[in-house]
Amino acid sequence: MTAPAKIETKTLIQALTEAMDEELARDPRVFITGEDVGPRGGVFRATQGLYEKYGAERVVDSPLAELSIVAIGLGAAIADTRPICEIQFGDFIFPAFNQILSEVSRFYYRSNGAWNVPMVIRAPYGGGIGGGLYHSQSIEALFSHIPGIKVVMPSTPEDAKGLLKSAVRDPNPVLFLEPKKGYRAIKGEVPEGDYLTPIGPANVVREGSDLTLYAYGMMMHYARIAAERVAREDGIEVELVDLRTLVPLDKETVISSFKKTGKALIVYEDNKFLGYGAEIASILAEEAFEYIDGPIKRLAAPDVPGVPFSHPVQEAFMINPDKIADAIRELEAY
Amino acid sequence: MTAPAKIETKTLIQALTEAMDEELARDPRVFITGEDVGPRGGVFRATQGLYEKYGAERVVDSPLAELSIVAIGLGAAIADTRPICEIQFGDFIFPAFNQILSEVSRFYYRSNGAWNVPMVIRAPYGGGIGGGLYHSQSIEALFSHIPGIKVVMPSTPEDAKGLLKSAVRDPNPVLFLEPKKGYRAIKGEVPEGDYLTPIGPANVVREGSDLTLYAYGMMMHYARIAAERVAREDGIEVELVDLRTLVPLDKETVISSFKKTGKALIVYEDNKFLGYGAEIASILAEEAFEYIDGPIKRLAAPDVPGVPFSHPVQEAFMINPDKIADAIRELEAY
Amino acid sequence: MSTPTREGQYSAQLTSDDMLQIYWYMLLSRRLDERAWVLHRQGKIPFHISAIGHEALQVAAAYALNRGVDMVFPYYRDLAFVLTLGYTPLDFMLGLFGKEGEPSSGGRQMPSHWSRKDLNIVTQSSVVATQVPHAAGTAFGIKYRQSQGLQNADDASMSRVAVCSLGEGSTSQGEWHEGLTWAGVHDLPFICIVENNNYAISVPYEKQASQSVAERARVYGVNGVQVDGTDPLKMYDVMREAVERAYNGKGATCIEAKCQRLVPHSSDDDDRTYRSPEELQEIKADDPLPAFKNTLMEMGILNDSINDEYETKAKQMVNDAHKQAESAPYPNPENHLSHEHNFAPDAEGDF
Amino acid sequence: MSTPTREGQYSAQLTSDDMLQIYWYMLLSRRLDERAWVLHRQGKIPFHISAIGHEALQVAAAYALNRGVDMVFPYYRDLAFVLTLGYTPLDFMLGLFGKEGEPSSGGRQMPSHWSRKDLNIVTQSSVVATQVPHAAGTAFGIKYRQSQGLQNADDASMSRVAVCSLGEGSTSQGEWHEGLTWAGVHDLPFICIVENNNYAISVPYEKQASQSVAERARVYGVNGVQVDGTDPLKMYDVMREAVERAYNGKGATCIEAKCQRLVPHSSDDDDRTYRSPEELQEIKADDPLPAFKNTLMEMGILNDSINDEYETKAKQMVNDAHKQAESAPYPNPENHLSHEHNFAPDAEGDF
Ligand SMILES: Cc1ncc(C[n+]2csc(CCOP(=O)(O)OP(=O)(O)O)c2C)c(N)n1
Ligand SMILES: Cc1ncc(C[n+]2csc(CCOP(=O)(O)OP(=O)(O)O)c2C)c(N)n1
Ligand SMILES: [Mg+2]
Ligand SMILES: [Mg+2]
Repeated sequence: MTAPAKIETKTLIQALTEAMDEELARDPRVFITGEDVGPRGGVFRATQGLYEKYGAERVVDSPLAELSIVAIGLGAAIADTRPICEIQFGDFIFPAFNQILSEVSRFYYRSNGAWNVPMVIRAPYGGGIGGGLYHSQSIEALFSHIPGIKVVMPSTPEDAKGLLKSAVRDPNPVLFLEPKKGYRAIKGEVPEGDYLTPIGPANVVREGSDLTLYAYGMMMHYARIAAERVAREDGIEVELVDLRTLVPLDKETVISSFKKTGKALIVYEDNKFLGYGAEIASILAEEAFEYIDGPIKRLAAPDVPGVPFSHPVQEAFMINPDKIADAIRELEAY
Repeated sequence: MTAPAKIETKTLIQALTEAMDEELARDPRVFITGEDVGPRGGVFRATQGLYEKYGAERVVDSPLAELSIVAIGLGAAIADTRPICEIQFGDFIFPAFNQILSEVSRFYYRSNGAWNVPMVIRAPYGGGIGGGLYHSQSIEALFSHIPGIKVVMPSTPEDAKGLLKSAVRDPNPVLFLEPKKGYRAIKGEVPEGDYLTPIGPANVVREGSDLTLYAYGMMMHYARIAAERVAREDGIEVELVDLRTLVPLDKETVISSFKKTGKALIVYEDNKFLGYGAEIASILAEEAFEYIDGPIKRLAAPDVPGVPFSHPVQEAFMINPDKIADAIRELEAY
Repeated sequence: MSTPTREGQYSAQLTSDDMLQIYWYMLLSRRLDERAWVLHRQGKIPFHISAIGHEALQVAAAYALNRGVDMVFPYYRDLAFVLTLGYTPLDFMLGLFGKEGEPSSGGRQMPSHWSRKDLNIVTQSSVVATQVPHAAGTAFGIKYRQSQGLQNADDASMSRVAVCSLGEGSTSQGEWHEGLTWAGVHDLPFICIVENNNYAISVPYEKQASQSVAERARVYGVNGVQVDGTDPLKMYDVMREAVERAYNGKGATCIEAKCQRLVPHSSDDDDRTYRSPEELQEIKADDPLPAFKNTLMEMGILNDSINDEYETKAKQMVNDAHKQAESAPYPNPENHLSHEHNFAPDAEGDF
Repeated sequence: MSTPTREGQYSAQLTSDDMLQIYWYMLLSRRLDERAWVLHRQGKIPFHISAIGHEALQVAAAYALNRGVDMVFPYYRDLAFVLTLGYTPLDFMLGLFGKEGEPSSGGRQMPSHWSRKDLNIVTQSSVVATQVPHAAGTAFGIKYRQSQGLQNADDASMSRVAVCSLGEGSTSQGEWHEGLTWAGVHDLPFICIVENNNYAISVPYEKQASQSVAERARVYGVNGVQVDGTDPLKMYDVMREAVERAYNGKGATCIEAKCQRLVPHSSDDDDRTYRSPEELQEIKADDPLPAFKNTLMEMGILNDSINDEYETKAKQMVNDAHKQAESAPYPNPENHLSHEHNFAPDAEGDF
């Protein structure tokens, strides 16, 4: 685990804890609230050690009520504090849906720019962890359709730290979605100390000329594995775009890559119907039509109401590198 | 207003009231609950006269709490009643979002088919009525992404009556979205007495070979006006598809029309980004790629957090026949 | 009906000028409100929602606050409340007409969706009760900043309270439950004013809840008090006590102020479809304006000449605001329909 | 601590066999639960959430119901509750392993997400408190059918009650507020059992609310009672009274049953991170199983030979269920991943 000075290999969740620790130290207006974030350090341990370090006033165990976690955060934000609200599982954000859609996302617009809401809502998302219908959901599409809130989804520890710090300092509300399956599985180099990764730009993780693979969060890692495999085994050169920020979307990068390859495969682990990938596909079909050189493909979850618990059924439900590689080959062969 | 025997010209809302009246008379298990549905007859008068006719036990004024309106409906439905829950404005359905996504839409799947939920949730939707951010929203995209609930959107009085009666008799939950701007503006012939319009099939309202126009609800009427205008003025023959049911989607009709015309214009009054039209565009780009003969266009609302109140601003926000006609001409000229 | 544990007759300290001020705002609100109804009947404006019948409690509540310092989360029926906080007749009229310069939303929101950041009046939606946990959150933020020794121009010198208002029907929403839960668990500087006119549009209170709002509030560890909201002096007393409690770290209060909605719910409503002619007749007796006028006359604080002067001044202000708003230009759609308007630019100060 | 207005010592009518039955289900639940913890430690199952410490109140609650007729909306911690209602050890074990034939969800849901339509055990989600307004809705439906003279096989002959349970922390959700509002406003045949173990995972009750659950329930027009949930006879009395009230149209009850969670929240939790060693030691005194065993021994109803017999039988049943579930096949993914499974086919009967 030794690494060059000032760069260390960390897990995704270590990077997130570090970001919160540094922001709490930097700005006394920053506080954390959510269920079990205090002495317990969060059920995923994202806030571990912060209660001991910053005290009960800055790391606040909330009542078991998500609506209030978000609404209290909003109210506190306009009183010139900087709340980081933790929703224990993305699946449990829906009691707060009205507050996020009707309030958090509209304060700024409906007041003609008078009231901005500088708050972060963190939520772990995603399946493949034996969580069944209610501990596995991908929730990005529902929130990405709501104008007025930024939606960020890091895939690497470095981005996770840099994007979370940017989110805390953003004058606007940011929904920060964390791939829980990768909390400990995803490791990577994380610069020490203060740095910001800008909210907005996508990241071309891998250059290629044959087709463009769009992914984010946990799926970005499976996409990378698949891309490397088809390069090795089939000589297919895939360009991999990690969206990183879903709202606002980096349309320029999305479109320019497609103009280069003419073929698009969009991967997401949410249900396919009206999932986030539908917007990417629509943008390409509408704004890059001249470059289309094959069907615009979406590889996503079946349209059933949740990720099943039973192991083999869950595995059949989830996207994996094999499915992605097969989809790449099929599209390339087109 | 005289019409052939057994066919009368009625407004959209008259057709809806008639459907509920007939279903209340047909099945004693059917009851209505919601805010002001009783003596007031609903703020839009959809339940006018039903309280007087069927009494306080079957037309029940609810507390001012949408979460409970939906959850009580669910609980009553599994006790072998047939609730029709009215949400006063689609904008106010979000306090019940968790109940609809996590509960109503999942009872059947999560119980492996043991518990079905025969309930109808009615909600007026849409803008252009001076309602500002919170009395104008189009909410279909958010719910169409949720597997497990049917989403129906009638555009004509005849369909409104026939589809609502089908919804009441459906063993599954149905979200029934009513274009409030058309409650009194939309008139049409409505057969008297009992008939059912099936949930599922789209309706090819107008045949044409130049391009396919996809619309639903209020926009279907504007689309028809535009289609007739471009036929008259420009000789462009538009095929107009009224989707009618958004979930489950009639993919076959959607795709077969496109195969005929090769050009698609999808109109919806919701925000453009990840609106319902994104799924239609994606399906065409993925499954009818060989037939694409022009960019797949979406004409929708700007991506701001709501429909503004101030009249000229609202008018600029809304889709109208002129905008549709222009988009048709532009696409046709492509 | 329960009464609060009174720490003193705060209204006893009100001067004649204070009383006249309270009367003045009640009168101004009423005349402005009446004009809105006229404009609607004339088809000049699309919508109005009224404070008629609620003025006494609203003016007294604002008068008991440290205006411009305390944070206020009102609701659509609070015309008299916000006028007393500094919102102007022109602000209101610009809202009715949806004209350029409307300060709450630039004409984006419906009328009576108040916001004036300079007055600490926080923007609200049409979605009832959502402001209750917001106010609790702001109270939490106030307490947090104090605990962290964070002082700024606004709150360095004095304590602050966060105040929200809503109707009694809206207390059925989960928002009310969750907001009051925080207020009680954290003993926040928070006041919730429930304007109980016994109706949620057409639905009477007995279909909303089984006990009084004040009783329901107490189980949250919040001081629940009920008061005759048609008497501004009684309202001032309970409100002032609630404010003192908040300033002194004694915790949160919920005030149930009983009053009558003397008009339909809004210009879209027809209350004759659910209230009997007798009932509509009876409630006129609860009109706070003539009642307080009589009180002040009897106390010798008000007389006909002062009253005529006030009426003339109010009429003048209403006329001016009406004319100015009617002749004002509409907003330019281009300033409201781009996603550029969705987010605040990165504030350097924040980095 | 308040006590209910007792209409009588219902437990006095319990026979020795009844008492032994209650003890048997407490014992069976405990042994089954302990096996689940072992299986998790052995890495044979991914997750377990436990009823240990809650058995007395759960068994007594079920025993006071008309099983198979009353409608029940339990929550994840209710193993002893559902076993007493007829859910079998094999049903539970199939859930732990996610195997074919699991009756609640066909293996779609996590373990302890109970459902058996034939037993009137209604499916629930993991989202806490959502079942409270469901139960109120079912109670509304029961009352509605009676008012309309709609009789069916289930409820023709007798009245029915809808019962839900949840933890004390979950009462902070708006769902609880809105569900109890309906129960009180409509005087529904409804019972809400709040299993108060003083913790929501790591968060103690004082961070959830400011007064007891029973006191908070009363303001809804619901009879709020608090009881020692570690004593099955006391629990039986308050539960039976609540059931009688419901059957006789006297309205809704909320029972706050105090108990201790003697184990971590779930197999993912480590309670030593938020409970002191002393506290973890002290709570053992509140274990309902040895306590009720002693009571029955003292009453001469139970003796060592009966107890040994029960232990042997329980062990046998747990072994059989475990073996059968472990060797059962997994579900076929094809039966669970098509949108065909989203909707019930049109039921002719409905037309
Ligand atoms: C969540 C939500 N549901 C429904 C409405 C529609 N609505 C607007 S005001 C109102 C009644 C409010 O009654 P109350 O809370 O007593 O306030 P009042 O208008 O009587 O002052 C209703 C149902 C809304 N604005 N928000
Ligand atoms: C809406 C929601 N938020 C968060 C969770 C995660 N969670 C599961 S159980 C639990 C604690 C529940 O505590 P309590 O209600 O007291 O019941 P207990 O487990 O103590 O019996 C939490 C926070 C959830 N399941 N649902
Ligand atoms: Mg009211
Ligand atoms: Mg608990």
